[in-house]
Amino acid sequence: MIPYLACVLLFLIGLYVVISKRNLIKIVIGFSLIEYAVNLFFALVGFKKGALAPIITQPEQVRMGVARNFVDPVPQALVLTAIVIGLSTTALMLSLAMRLYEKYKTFDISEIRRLKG
Amino acid sequence: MARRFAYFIAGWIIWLLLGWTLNYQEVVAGAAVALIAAGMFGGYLPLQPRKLLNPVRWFWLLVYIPVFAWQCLKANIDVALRVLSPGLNLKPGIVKIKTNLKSDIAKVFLANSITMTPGTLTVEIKDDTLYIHWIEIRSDDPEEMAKMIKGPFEFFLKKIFD
Amino acid sequence: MEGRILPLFVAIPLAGAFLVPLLSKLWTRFADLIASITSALLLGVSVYGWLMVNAGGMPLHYWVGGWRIIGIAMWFDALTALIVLIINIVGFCASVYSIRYLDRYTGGRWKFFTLLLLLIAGLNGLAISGDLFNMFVFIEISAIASYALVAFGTEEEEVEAAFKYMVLGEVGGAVLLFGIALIYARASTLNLAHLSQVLAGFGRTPFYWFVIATLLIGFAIKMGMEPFHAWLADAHFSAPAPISAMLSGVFIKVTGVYAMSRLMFNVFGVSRAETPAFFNLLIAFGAVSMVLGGLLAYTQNDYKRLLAYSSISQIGYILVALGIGNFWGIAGALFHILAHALGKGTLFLASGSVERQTGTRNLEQLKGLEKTMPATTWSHILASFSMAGLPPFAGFFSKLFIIIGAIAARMYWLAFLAALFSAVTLGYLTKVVNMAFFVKQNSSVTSTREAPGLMVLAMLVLVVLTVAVGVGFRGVLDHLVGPAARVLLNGLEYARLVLGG
Amino acid sequence: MRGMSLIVQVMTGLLAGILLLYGGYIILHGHLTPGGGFAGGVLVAAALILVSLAFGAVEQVERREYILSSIFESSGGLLFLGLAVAGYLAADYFFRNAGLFYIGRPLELVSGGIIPLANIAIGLKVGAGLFAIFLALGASRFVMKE
Repeated sequence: MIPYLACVLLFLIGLYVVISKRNLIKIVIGFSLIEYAVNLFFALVGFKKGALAPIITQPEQVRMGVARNFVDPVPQALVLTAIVIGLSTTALMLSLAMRLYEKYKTFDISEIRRLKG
Repeated sequence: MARRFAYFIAGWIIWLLLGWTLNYQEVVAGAAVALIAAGMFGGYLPLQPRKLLNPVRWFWLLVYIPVFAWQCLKANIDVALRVLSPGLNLKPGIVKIKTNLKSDIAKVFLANSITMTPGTLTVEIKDDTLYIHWIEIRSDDPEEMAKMIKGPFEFFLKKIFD
Repeated sequence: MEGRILPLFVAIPLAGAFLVPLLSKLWTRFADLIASITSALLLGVSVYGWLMVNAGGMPLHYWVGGWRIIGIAMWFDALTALIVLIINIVGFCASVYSIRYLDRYTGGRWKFFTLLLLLIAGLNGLAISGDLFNMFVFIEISAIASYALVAFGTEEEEVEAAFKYMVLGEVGGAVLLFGIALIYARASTLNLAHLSQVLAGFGRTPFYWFVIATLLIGFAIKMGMEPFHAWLADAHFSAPAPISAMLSGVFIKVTGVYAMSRLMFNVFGVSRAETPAFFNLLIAFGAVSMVLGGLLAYTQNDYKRLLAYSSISQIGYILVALGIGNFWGIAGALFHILAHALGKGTLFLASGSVERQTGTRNLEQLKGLEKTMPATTWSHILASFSMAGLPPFAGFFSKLFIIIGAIAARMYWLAFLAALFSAVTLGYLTKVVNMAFFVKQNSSVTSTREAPGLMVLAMLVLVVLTVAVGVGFRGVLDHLVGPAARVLLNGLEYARLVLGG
Repeated sequence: MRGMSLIVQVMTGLLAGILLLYGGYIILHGHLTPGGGFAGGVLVAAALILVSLAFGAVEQVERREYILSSIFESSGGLLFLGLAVAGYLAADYFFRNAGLFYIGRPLELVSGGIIPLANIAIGLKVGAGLFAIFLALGASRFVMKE
């Protein structure tokens, strides 16, 4: 139970950073925290106590179709996809932050207020 | 061209060591990937390939490893004593020393050896001058300082690379 | 097998998106050509799919890789047909429109079309996906493409709006992923049909409601529902006009409303009789969005910002109609999705034409465009009538159905509110007509020429469809919207069709 | 001097190719060991980024590299899509694997049908794409400023 709660805590920390910080880069970092929290949670979902990593190392395992005591590999595959998505969003966010810096010469979001409402 | 060829051979060997098999598929794939790697980055190899063929240099490299390990151990104990002893017997600062190594890679290996021994850290190399951050500057004489910091490294590196 | 066409919905736009950067190195105009051809092909495929579903009466299904239930499922029923048609009509018009519209920007043509095709690919993939995680992936693909497109002009405001939009949208995406993880933790399956059977076995536990709440927050952010509307106005306002049309007409409805209702109705099996709380929640938030969006739109003086707030208001209509929950309500919601995509698409394209020809979109500076830009003007006016719910346009029938549904469910105040805000919509849209298109004093900017032919063509296609949907509403109701509404009403019937077929 | 200090340059010259080789190893063994197209592609991109950071580049070279990497990225995507469509044309199934390509024996390098090919496509796309992101962000400009 504690690992799950830790994920939720990490999520909330990230949300706090995104909401309260004024620096664009810190917002991106906060967003990364949120993403890690969700990914970690998803990876934990597939965990089984005492199970092995789902990798086949011997040809015999394939031939005999031995169902070893593996952890669920599906969440790991999904988390990998989610990480790739997270990577691209982080890259895009950072490039937007850099563009904003070039335009306004500051990372402070309270000075970047061309848009109201 | 020679550099790329040397890089190709080295890359191929590394591939085979990684896979730890001599299956023909692995050998062919390794050759292909090593060819790409050598084609793209082999030109940056900072070594003269013919120096690689000299067995004397390899012998000195083998000797260098225990020497370096011994120096490293001594420096470790020295720093550990500083940490454990009460009071701060430190006198940190950046010093400038000269080296008579010629090739770039020798200079870089000297710099890295100095960095990896605790207590000293190479900040920058400019031509034949090394800038080093030292935990306790024990001398004022440049010659003596250089001798203390470089220890036996320079002698061996000259044999290996120059 | 009959589902053969389904992968094409993703494969065609993706192939286009990858070909554009390659071929536009040879000739920059290849980008325009590829985008138009792929979106036209997609439109053809979606019409074909709709005809097949309509003729056979049976949904199409497809298993990627042939791995049956453990693989990725694709699913094409009447609801999907409606959504896919909307996506591809607006997508086609947007890509044709963009060809001349992009003259405003220096370079980057291929980037724009790559991103537009990716956006279309993501939306199409989401519409046909029968797999929970795949839905998430396609939502994110389209979302990332839309963030980049909002920032396409790289002016201060555009980048800022994109950043704001991106932070909110990605938090929404993370919440959605969290909800999916929760579902997977309990059900250990991702196939929507299988999932609905497993979830039906659990009953209405607190866990069930917790997952629904989590997913609802995610979708609410994606669709710009009232408490989370902050990004929507800025993003729609800053994006290039065809992208505003895609975002407002398609994106928020597909990633928000469609994905939510597919999950809620067909997987979680909500229904008015069993879980009224959910429907009342939709009505509450929808009504707030409707009222606030409409009132905020009234106060705007910028052409596109006004339309953006209007979108929030119309999303409110759709949510209210879904919340009513009987056949007329849901049919009204789906009809309104169609009408709004066509109408608001036209309005945004018209705003783009005005901006391109005059260089401004401040309504107080514009005057007398009616003389020189008749096609744009009349597209705008007809689309406004449709949005405001005047007969015989598409918007009239959607609002009529919503009001019928509200009366049938004995929610008279809701019927009254919907009728009232039709009038408000008419108010702010005629304000635009008065200020921009007809002669008035104290303003200077006007245009000397009509927008280029391809841009006018894109607008006219949408306008003609608006009128056609309104005039032929019986046919649309019987063959397109009605079956789609029944898919949602039948709820868990979905699982039986997928797994039995 | 263009780029970073001598220490970084020499070590990069030694290691960049090996990094690329290791990326290739991960990509090609994606169906046998953990890792695959994405992880290996990241390593490939890391090698490219390392070289371009250490040695610096002039604007023109960067532009050429950017165009090249965008071409490679698109072709990686097209290759992946082509694999999917090959299955579609041959056996009616998108991403059909069985019976289309040589399946091979388990745990050999040439096995797994389209999966190694798909890994190569992904590796190409990710490697080129990440390098293009790096160039587009203009990170090397900051190093060159002094």
